[in-house]
Amino acid sequence: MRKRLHKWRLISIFAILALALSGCGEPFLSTLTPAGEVAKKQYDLMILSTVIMVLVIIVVTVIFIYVIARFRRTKKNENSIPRQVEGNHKLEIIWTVIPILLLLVLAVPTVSYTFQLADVSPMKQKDKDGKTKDALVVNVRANLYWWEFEYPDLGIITSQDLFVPTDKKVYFNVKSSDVKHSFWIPAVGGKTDTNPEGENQFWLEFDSKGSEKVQNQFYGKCAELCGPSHAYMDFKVQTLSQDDFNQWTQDMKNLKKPAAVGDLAKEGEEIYNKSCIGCHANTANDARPEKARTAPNLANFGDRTRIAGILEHNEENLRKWLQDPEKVKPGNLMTGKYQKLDDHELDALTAYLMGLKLEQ
Amino acid sequence: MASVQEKFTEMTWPSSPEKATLEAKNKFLGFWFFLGGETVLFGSLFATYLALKDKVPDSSHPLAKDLYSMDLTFAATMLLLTSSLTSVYAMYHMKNFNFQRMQAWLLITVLLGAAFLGLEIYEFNHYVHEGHKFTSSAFGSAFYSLVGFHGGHVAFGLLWILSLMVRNAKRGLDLYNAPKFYVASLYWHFIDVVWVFIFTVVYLMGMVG
Amino acid sequence: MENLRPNSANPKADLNYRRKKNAEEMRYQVVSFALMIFLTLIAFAVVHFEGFSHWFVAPFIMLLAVVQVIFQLYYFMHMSHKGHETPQLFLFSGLSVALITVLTFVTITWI
Amino acid sequence: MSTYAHKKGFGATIWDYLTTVDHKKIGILYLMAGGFFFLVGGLEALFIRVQLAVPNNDFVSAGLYNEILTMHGTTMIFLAAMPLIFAFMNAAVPLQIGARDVAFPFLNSLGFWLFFFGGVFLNCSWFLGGAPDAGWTSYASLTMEAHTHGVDFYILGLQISGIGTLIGGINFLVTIVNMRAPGMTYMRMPLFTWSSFVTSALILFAFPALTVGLFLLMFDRLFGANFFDVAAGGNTIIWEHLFWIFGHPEVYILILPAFGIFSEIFATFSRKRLFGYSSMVFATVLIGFLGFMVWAHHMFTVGMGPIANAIFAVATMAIAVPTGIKIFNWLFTMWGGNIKFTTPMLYAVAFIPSFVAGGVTGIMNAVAAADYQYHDSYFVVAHFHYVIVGGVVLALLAGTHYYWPKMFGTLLNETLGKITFWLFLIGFHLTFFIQHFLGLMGMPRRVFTYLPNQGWETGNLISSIGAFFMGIAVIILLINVVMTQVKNVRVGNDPWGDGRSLEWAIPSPPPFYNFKQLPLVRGLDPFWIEKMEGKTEMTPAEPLGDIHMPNPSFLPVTISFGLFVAAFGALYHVDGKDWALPVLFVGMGITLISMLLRSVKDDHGFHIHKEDFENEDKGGRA
Ligand code: HEA
Ligand code: HEA
Ligand SMILES: [Cu+2]
Repeated sequence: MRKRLHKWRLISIFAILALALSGCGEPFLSTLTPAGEVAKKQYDLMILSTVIMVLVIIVVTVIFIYVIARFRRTKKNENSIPRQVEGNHKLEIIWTVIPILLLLVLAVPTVSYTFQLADVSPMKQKDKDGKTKDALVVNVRANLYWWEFEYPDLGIITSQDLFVPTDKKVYFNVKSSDVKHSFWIPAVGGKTDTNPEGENQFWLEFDSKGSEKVQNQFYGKCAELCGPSHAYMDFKVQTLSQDDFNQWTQDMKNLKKPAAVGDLAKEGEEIYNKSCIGCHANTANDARPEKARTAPNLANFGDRTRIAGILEHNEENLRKWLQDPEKVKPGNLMTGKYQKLDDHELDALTAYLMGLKLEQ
Repeated sequence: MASVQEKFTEMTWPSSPEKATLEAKNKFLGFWFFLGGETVLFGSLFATYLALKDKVPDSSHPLAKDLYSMDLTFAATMLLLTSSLTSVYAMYHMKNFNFQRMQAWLLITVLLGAAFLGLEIYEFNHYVHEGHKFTSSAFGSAFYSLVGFHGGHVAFGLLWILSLMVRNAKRGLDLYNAPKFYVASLYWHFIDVVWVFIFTVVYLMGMVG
Repeated sequence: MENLRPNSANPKADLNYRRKKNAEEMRYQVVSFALMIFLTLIAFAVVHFEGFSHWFVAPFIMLLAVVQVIFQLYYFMHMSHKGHETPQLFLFSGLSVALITVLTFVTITWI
Repeated sequence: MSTYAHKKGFGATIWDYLTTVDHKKIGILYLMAGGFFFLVGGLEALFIRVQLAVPNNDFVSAGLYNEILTMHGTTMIFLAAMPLIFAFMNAAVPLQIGARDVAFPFLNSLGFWLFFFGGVFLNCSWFLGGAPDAGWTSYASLTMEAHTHGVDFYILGLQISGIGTLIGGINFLVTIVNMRAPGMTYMRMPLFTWSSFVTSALILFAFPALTVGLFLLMFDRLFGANFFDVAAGGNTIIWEHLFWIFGHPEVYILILPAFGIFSEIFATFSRKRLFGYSSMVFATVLIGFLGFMVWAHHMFTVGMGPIANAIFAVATMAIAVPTGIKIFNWLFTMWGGNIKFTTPMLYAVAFIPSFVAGGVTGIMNAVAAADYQYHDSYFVVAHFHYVIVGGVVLALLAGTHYYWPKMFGTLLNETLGKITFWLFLIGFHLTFFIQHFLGLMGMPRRVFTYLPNQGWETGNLISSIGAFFMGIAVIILLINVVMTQVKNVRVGNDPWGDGRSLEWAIPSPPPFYNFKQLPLVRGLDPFWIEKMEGKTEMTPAEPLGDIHMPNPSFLPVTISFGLFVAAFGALYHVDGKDWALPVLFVGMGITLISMLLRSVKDDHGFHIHKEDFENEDKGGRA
């Protein structure tokens, strides 16, 4: 018995230690630090269900400990034969009814929240130009290891970094252009699968308080096994106040064909136009159909926070990526699509790409 | 428990030969269980077909209502339904310990089944020429899988009944083979049951659109 | 094993009795076969005469199919006889699983 | 009959096992094969944990990790857990119902060999260009993209072993319905038999859905069909449904026999009748029934819409009720009992808090709106390892210790057994408890590595350390097995002293005909009843007579082997290899000819004559 208690103590110490070390996880990534209405609702459900479950566990554990402590076979009672009890209806009714009641307490909010989180009616209301009346809609398209975000009513396309206004519901249309992926921003709300055969709709809200805590950047993840680099299919969410967001959309719309600055960058532009532009657009209003948009849009590449969604955003890493993307993201679809680049070409291209920025 | 090798006469032949020994009872029950599982198998195929019905890459592909023909389906249905009755006759004679008649009715059953299969092959061939192929669309894949699985069951049933007939032609009925005949006939009925749903869900509803 | 041996003292009489019973049952089988053919004919006819609406035809012919299958199961496959309780249980369980499957595939498969 | 084989030497023993149709030997075969695959799957788990121990690790590459992960899940579920369950079903169920044999001895053996060759085929993929890498769920959109043959190995291997499982299930259903000893009514059947019965029924209704799913995938990948090709009108959600229509009942296929084993152990070592027997039976059946209505809880995020999500959420929660009934009945079986903490009992006791912890996180997953957060995160990994390892694996370990004497006639060493237990239990909680939090902190599952500074380092390291505790525990168990068999101290009928059901009334291991005379069953726990009246053996229900036994046969091996060969043909056929089609036909030929041989060659079995019993000794008694 003492051994058993000892073990439990050991485990709980470990667990508490681990928790203390890491708190509730990183606020830009953890579901335990909700930073939006959806995540908050889900957090409430987690807390409610955890409370119920802890209750259940306590009841079971109390009976359990009593029983195994009290009814052990000892030298003294070695040969005694206990009464062969068949059952007890009263007890059996109790432990049928109480769980049912507990489950009812859980089921009601479950159903209600499930419907609330699925309410996307505002995105269905269109004005006469076919634009959504007063909701921000983002089309999310998942591709093997990269994300595309299209703002259909604004005529903007970005990749890898999602820009959203805070304190406002954002509606998403999500789908996949190859295999199934899943779109997840843990700190802001649960995931929705991107299926190859149809679009899913849902909404999220990014609150400004939570955003502040994380310097306006949340981590997003792909949550459905999609191939070797599934682990690397990250994206980032940049939150902006409504005004900043309006400014940003304006800037994006006005973004002209980028002018390369400096000789090196000019050279880079040439290489780009020769080798890259077939897949990567460098303007935010890429008018090509979806099927033709086979690689991330690079219009505001210089402003990104990560190379390929995972590496620190600097020139060294960009060179590394351009030189051999396979090393960075195994199985990605860029590998082998362009000729080998020598050192000079790498420098040139890097200079050009890093200059693709919004005018500040 | 009766012995399986015992020689029987009309008089001593038990009234339920298909369940007269422990082996027979096991076989009988096991086969019913198997049919329970087969129900789920066909249920899944039906479900897949319904989900993929008329799902084709583009409008050049024929749809259900363009394909199915009433005459052919009707003929096939009549053949298979009738074969179900003939196999009932066979079992009737088995219970009466009349081996020759049982064999005769089984033969008729097999012939009807073969005719059904013939029609089906003709039909498939016809569809393929109209551009409705196993590989041409999801609809095609689902159609041939469902109807083809059924056709495969018919073919297997035919071979099964035939081999039972041949194997036992010389030795007549005993308690070792009676349950085998009986179970084979259950299988045959089950194939018919599945067909009832196929002609209703696939063909008739397909024609309605 | 009540059916192992004839249980009447006079085997001949017993045999005759069984013959008669079998023949009687066979008559039932033929009748149910006739009904099945009849139901099939109706189903085909309803589809053939194109006047009916889709919303009537589909459920109606499904109903006919179900009735017909019940005939098959209970008469041809003797499910009405005693000793078929377990087979019934398992067949209907299988049927329920199949039905739920079909139901979901026609409702929530396409997103 | 083991002495019979021993006399004839090693080759004869092998041949004996290759041709056996004796359920006890088939049980041993399942135990060995399933145990082997458990080691393989466990080794894969260790590789997973090594790779994830620290961020940015490169112990294995991304592609290889996905192969290991897929094979870990697939191997553990299909080739380790289920066969091990079949091992105990074969070893115990016919004895528990007082039967001389199973209903279909030949099919029983066929079921084993199909499973075995299917499993070997699946694992051949390691050496032939790469294992399947799309997860044990092999979602269609990803499998259609796979460029190696890995997924084809998955499809064909599972198809073959799946048929074996289905056959095994039907065999047990019929055995339990038709072969019970006189007096053994349904409501007197031991709970392990009951749960085997329900599990077999679940197999019967769940596996066909997997069969169809695998067929569709095979048609698409190998024969150009378009079920899952969206461009041609296909739909990949179909696979998800078919997989989970099978997959959810599958987890109850695993856990119900585990519940059964624990029910036996609780009663035995509390020296007390199972509390609330009839409600236990009722709960078992109800879990099996509800198990078919909840599969879509694996698909909450797919986009089925709020109505479907809500329905499936509530249906899923309902399963807590019958499971709770069981938990409390076990607690009250021990209540007032006289509990002896043998190794099997330790496992049983530890199972209760472990499984409840896993079960309640299951209910948390069922809260659809919150599952949008849990789904495909380590929270789910934690949930299912708590129920599977804390439920199924603990039961298998308990069963191994509990039934070892009945299967092999020796008792595993208790001290080593308890060491294994503690190491395994501590390792288990260490590994998986922390994973709940990793999931909540945003760690997705099925990632081959992770970047630093996301708050996951400590948790993963702890988890990996725990896995090694389990590894050491398993190695000690292996040592225990070897030592025990080398020492070979034989035990009597009822080595635990408190046996209650019929298997403990006959020698360990039982003679190949099990019961010389079928026992007369007079109530629940028939052997206990006799013991309480001062008897040491069962009252026979029939006079001593001839016993009919089935003949051994090599055909199950050849039938299965034929399919094994044919599968290679089918698999390489797409590559346009010349030899592929001939191989396919040769394989099918071997199978069909073996089947034909089986059906045209009458096999009436043989009789042991009652005279032969007269001078045989009665075996030792405990
Ligand atoms: C043996 C295997 C096993 C068992 C027994 C269970 C049992 C349960 N499982 Fe689990 N599950 C898996 C194996 C298992 N599961 C696996 C392998 C997966 C992942 C597959 C994959 O994606 O790869 C999974 C995933 C999974 C999901 C999907 C998660 C996701 O992917 O998003 C869900 C969702 O509802 C779920 C729910 C449940 C529930 C409600 C139970 C219930 O049966 C639990 C019931 C038990 C209890 C509740 C405890 C005892 C009860 C009481 C003490 C009474 C009082 C209790 C209350 C009032 C709450 N499981
Ligand atoms: C019965 C089912 C079962 C069992 C028993 C286990 C047991 C274990 N599992 Fe597994 N697991 C699954 C079923 C199971 N698992 C499934 C279905 C998945 C999902 C797969 C998917 O996503 O597709 C999964 C996924 C999974 C993951 C998630 C991987 C990911 O998402 O990226 C992890 C990670 O920690 C893990 C770990 C473990 C560990 C540490 C054990 C331990 O309990 C193992 C303990 C056993 C040992 C440690 C064996 C020791 C062996 C030796 C010491 C070898 C000796 C060798 C010789 C003598 C030759 N499992
Ligand atoms: Cu489930």
